[in-house]
Amino acid sequence: MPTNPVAANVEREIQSLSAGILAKRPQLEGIVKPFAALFIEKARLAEDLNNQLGPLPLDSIGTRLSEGVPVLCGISFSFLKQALDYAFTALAPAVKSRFPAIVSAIDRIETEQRLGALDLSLLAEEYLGGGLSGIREAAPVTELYRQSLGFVVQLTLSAVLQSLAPSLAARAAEIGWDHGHCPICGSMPLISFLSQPPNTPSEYLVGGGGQRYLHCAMCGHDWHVRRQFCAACEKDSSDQHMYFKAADAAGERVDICPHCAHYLPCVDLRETDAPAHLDTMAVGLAHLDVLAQEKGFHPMVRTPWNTFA
Amino acid sequence: MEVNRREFLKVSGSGVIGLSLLQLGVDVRPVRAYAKALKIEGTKEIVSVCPFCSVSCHIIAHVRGGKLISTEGDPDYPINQGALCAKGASMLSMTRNENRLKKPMYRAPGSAKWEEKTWEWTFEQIASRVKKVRDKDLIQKDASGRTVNRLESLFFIGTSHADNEECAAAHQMVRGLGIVHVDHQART
Amino acid sequence: MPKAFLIDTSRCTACRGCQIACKEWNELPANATKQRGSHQNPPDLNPHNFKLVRFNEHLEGATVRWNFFPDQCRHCLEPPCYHEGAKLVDDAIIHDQETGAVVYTDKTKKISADGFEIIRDSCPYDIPRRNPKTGQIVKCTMCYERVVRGMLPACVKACPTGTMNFGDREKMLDLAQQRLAAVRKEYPKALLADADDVNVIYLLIDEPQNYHKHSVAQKDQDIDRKLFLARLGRPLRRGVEALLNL
Amino acid sequence: MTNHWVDLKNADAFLIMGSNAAEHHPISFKWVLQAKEKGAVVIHVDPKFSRTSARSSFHVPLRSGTDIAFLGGMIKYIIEKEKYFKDYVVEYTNAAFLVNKDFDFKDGLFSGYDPQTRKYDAKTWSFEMDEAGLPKKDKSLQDPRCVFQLLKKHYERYNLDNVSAITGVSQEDLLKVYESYSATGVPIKAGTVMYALGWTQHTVGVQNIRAACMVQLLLGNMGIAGGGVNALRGEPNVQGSTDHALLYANIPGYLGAPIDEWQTLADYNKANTPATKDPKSANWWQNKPKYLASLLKGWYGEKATADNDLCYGLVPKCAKGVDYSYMFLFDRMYQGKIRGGFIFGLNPMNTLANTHKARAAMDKLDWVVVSELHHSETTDNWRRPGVNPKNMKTEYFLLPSAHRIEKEGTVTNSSRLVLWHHKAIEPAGQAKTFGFMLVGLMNAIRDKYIKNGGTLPEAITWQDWPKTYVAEDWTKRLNGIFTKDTKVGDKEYKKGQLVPTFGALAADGSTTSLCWVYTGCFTEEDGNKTKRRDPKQTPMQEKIGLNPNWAWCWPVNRRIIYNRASVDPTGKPWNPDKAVIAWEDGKWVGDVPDGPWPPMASENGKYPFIMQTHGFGALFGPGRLDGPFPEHYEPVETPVTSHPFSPQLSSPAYKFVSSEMDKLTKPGDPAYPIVLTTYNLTEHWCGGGETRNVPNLLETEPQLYVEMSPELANEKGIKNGDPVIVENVRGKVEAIAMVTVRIRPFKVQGKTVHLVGMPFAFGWSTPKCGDSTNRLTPSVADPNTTIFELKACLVNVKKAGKLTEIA
Repeated sequence: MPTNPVAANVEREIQSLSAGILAKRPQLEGIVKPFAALFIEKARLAEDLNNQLGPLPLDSIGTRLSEGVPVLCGISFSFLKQALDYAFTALAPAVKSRFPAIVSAIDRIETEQRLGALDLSLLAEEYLGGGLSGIREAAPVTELYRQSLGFVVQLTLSAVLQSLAPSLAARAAEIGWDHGHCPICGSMPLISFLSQPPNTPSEYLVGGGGQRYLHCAMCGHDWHVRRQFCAACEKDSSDQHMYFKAADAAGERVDICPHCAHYLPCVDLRETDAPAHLDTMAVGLAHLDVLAQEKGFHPMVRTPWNTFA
Repeated sequence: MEVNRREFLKVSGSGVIGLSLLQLGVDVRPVRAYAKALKIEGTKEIVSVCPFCSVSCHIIAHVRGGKLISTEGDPDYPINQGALCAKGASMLSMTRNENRLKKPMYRAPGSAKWEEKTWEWTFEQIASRVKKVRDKDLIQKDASGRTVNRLESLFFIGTSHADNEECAAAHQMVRGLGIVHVDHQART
Repeated sequence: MPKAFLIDTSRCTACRGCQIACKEWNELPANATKQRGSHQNPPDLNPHNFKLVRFNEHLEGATVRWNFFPDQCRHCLEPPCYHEGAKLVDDAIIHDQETGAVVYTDKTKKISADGFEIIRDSCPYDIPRRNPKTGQIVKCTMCYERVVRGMLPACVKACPTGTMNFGDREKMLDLAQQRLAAVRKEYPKALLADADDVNVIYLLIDEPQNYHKHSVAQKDQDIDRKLFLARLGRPLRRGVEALLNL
Repeated sequence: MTNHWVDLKNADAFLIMGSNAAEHHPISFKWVLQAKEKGAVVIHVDPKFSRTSARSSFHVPLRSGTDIAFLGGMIKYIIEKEKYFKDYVVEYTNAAFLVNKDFDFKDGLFSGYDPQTRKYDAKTWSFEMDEAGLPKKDKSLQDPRCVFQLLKKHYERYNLDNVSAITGVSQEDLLKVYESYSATGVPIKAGTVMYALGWTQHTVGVQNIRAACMVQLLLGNMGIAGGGVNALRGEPNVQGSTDHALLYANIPGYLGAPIDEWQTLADYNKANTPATKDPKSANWWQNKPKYLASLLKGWYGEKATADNDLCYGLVPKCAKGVDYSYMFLFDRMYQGKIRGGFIFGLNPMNTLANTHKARAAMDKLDWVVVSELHHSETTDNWRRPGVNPKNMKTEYFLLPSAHRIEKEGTVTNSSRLVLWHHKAIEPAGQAKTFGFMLVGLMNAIRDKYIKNGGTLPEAITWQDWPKTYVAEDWTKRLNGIFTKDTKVGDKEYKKGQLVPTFGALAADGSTTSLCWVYTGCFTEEDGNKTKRRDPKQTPMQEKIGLNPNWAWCWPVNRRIIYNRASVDPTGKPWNPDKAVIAWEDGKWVGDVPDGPWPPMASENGKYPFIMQTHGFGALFGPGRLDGPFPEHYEPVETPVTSHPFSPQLSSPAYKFVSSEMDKLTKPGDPAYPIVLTTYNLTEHWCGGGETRNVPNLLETEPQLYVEMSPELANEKGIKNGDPVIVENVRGKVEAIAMVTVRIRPFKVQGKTVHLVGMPFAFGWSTPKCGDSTNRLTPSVADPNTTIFELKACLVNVKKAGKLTEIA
């Protein structure tokens, strides 16, 4: 059963990983540095939250998963309100210090939240459920405010869910989830990875790893899918699956779907003994996002670092 | 309860909400320039089956520009789960090796060498030899006057290296010709 | 942080995947070999084989013991070959502090045949080989060029049994202790070969001499090891041979 | 395999015998060791200590060719110590059947033997029938004429003294195996048997496997998870090529090839369709006429009509009792009776027994068509060492073939799983698929018959034959289509649509199928099921590693055959923890059961062994040519002159051919006292034709060797690595001595018997690597299968001076 990671370890991993990325690709410094810093803050926060949040009422899950419904979709997030507020308060300074361009927007969100004009739990619920009325209603808004609010909701919810997800992972693993969206929060994957060989006590031909897992953009849950499976259209193409990669970068690639033109970055963990902080790895592949989008493919999920303009 | 996953896509996939690097004040020119300079390789992943023992381990072939560039065990196949033995792992050199036969060839009686031929010539030559023998040797009635329609003077042997579809074609052809000397690796 | 290998021979089935992967990655040509009464082929390390699975068998009562030993450079913590090399040609042999890799460069071509003998004799494990055509001295490179890019050595990537492991030295030492404890239940003689001195740590489940003459360097050495290896390198190998032949 | 590869993990005991699974089916061992970690005992019985032995719980060396003695001892042990699974034996096997009063066994021979023809008349190997026409039974198993009592009596002679004396296995080791394996004779334990060519390549090959089947039936190990008799097929698609019968005696789908006696379709059906009067016996082969009709309709399409017997008359009829397999083919070739032929994707000049003769035989052909990936001993037989091409009159056509990865289609793995492989790259140069060659060649021949006529042209021109080869079209042909609008249940199928399952095949020509067991692999409903890659399974299926949605398995996607025997007569699993099927709420869950009927005890229930006429597992097996019970006979070439079980030294029915090149060594000949066994090695594939062309594999295993014990080497003054000659009456083979403790001398009847082992992967077409080991093996064969005795013959070994084949 997955357990919540220790923030200090995650921090070390992110630092070592981003140092490695920048040594290889200094051109990514402007992107990798601020997000790596933000991820470290998120990890610290997740650990904090983990100590605050009680266990989730698991019996409410029922048969959701076996019916193909993610655990946290369509349920009330009122029980997360406090955690979300806490998360926002904790992350806002880091956001402002890393991204001066949006300081005013964040300030305004902070004010509204303090005044009780903004309920992050409602916004989060709607964000996952597919509605965005809460954001629209907060009038009058500028485009930057609106986008920043989306960013804030995404960021805080992600921090909270990342601390929740490990306790739900075992339940999700029980059933053979064969969808392209996350069994826990319903979000699309940010990146996929090919697994390292398993460390089993078996002494004979244990298999070389290479199983493909999708890594959720929101809650960080990893779930197993077939190698040639497209998360967007959920089709398998065992005869024409495609990927592309840079010539000298083993183990880093972008899988593209011949059916629906979506793409997903992928890291092959068999090719590296580097720590596998997948969010940081995804940021470190921003150059592949550029390429994929120039070729006319669409990302599974929009993130700031794969949205260039 | 009905939750339409397309809805999630709309939110998280189409980017209605969220900031761009530009809005965040990040200069994207270096990464664009870097990406532009990269040498990009497009590769296909195609699932095949190892041609050796009868475990039939699945192999993922990585093919670039029509050329096999690497292979790995298919981690999804429930039996090998990505593992391969030494022979399975040597698929690449096996298909690439210099000793492969690449053209139809003919060796004439008494000749000390092979001659390269076309497929058309080869089929024509073989077909006329088969017909000549069959027309002459086909036993339509046996000594007791029973209809047997068998051809004893030609044989067909092989092969467990063929696909099921090819085996079916081979069997149909062989019985159509009347051949009864039929065998293959099932006996060795 | 230096890197290390753990080679867990309790899991090795002599499939020779590592031996072949090494050749393929380093683009080393096949040798014209001969059968000499053993499955071990080629018979020894050579300029075209930086890695070799050694086969060794004996009877223990009525039970057959068949041991497999994937031999390669140990990337010593204090490599005597590096010290000897430094006396002969600058930068012919590099000891990379970051990874712990001992790497022989093109410059080893400048070392004479006699110089090579000194280097080979300095090695407690008899690893270095000289390509007679080019004069270059060669051996396992730790796949240095892969490792600095965050990739695993080719032999480790190819191993299907979990025999070959690679990572940060601390992590490998932990894993080595774990595995040692696990296999000792069935193989009380199990040991970690020269774990304090090398970055390629073998977990052996039988007496070292039942694997290979040079599976371990030395037992019960009183004098300072660094000094011993660096200064007495040349007689050392012979000494070990004499010891094991007893 | 009755079971499948992943299912190995469910076993509590493994008897690996006649197989070196870890080296030759390496991935199988992944599952064996998973079971071992959970406490299973893994027993390896084999002449040589191999990597399989190294990873087993223990290894027991056995003199090659004495497996039946070894297993007969186990049968005796199981019966005497009452280790058998009584309910299973009584309910599901023919143990209770009463045997014909005239059946007898004396001096090593069963009743009905004719020494003149070396054949049995099996008339007395039958059961007593009651008035209703059902076999008489004594469920108390006490009647002296019941199968169980006859079995007990038959194996009385197989005591530890006798078995140990002839096999060379110590009594202690015998008991160790018998005890640990027979512990699976309880409902909640499973034992599995893994075998390969080490069992089949003997003159008693079929009976080796029969003996294992009997052990498994006694212990209740058939049909259950972790049980079964599992043939580890030796070749990449040998399961499929056997299903499609690239064999003289069969037509696709395990139907007998027509013979001269069966002049009409009705004759064939009458002679081949078994009948039972027992309503509880499914007697599946009663459907045979439907399968033959669908096959004929598949071959001859529109031209096959009820009026012309579906073109049955055009199909060649073999002469009754004549064997057309390799051994006789090459004998007739040697006698100059064969003019030409096709050798596709095999290397008989290296892999047949007595290859000296095979090579000489091939010289007598007028022409031969060989299709291969590389030059081999067969493609280039005309320039083999010692002959002058000038004198070789045979024409050779050499067709370059495509590798698996260069084409698409299906292969069937050892566990009957039919798997689609995609084409990844174009074939090298002008190489083509076998399909291209076969379809193209046949069209070239057809064109000539259409244009010019000839002898019996309609046998060729009437065939439904495509213009070009498209793999998936043939997958559909295998599955079969309706030739007219048909209703199956409440579902309508149009003419030309795919048949959903073999239950819908018909005897009237309204369906086609080129191999009935494949019907259901490609349907209107689900498309090409061999391409399925869905890992979905129910928790019950997951527990035993069953993957029903991954590809498709014949028959009808059943993964463990005879699975009705895994439940008690009411449908409750013998072992609920590892249930294969279970009868729950009026339906079967788990695997696809052996037929849809309810459990045996219910009114419409059926017996589990549905392919047997009476529905019971055959402890007494009347269907074989060399006896209903396995009996120990020595290999034809044996180092002993007698054995403790009977005066009949070797099989009374084994097959052989005679020519001046077919010499045999007499038993116990002091000139050739050493047993030779042959095998594969991990780095090369079978005859080595492919792998010798991969430099890195050849580097690791470059040349022919002979493995021998230090004791034998000492006697012969041979040192490890010395050049030696291995010789017998048929030839001399040069090899390098590999002196190893992995081969032990045997103590047989008080004397030391040495055994040596050699791989057969080396041949002259790879320079200086040695030449065919099979120049030493004899052309003698199992009477049922005509598989050569490649695993045991006699040789001598001597130190050589300079070698010429190896350098």
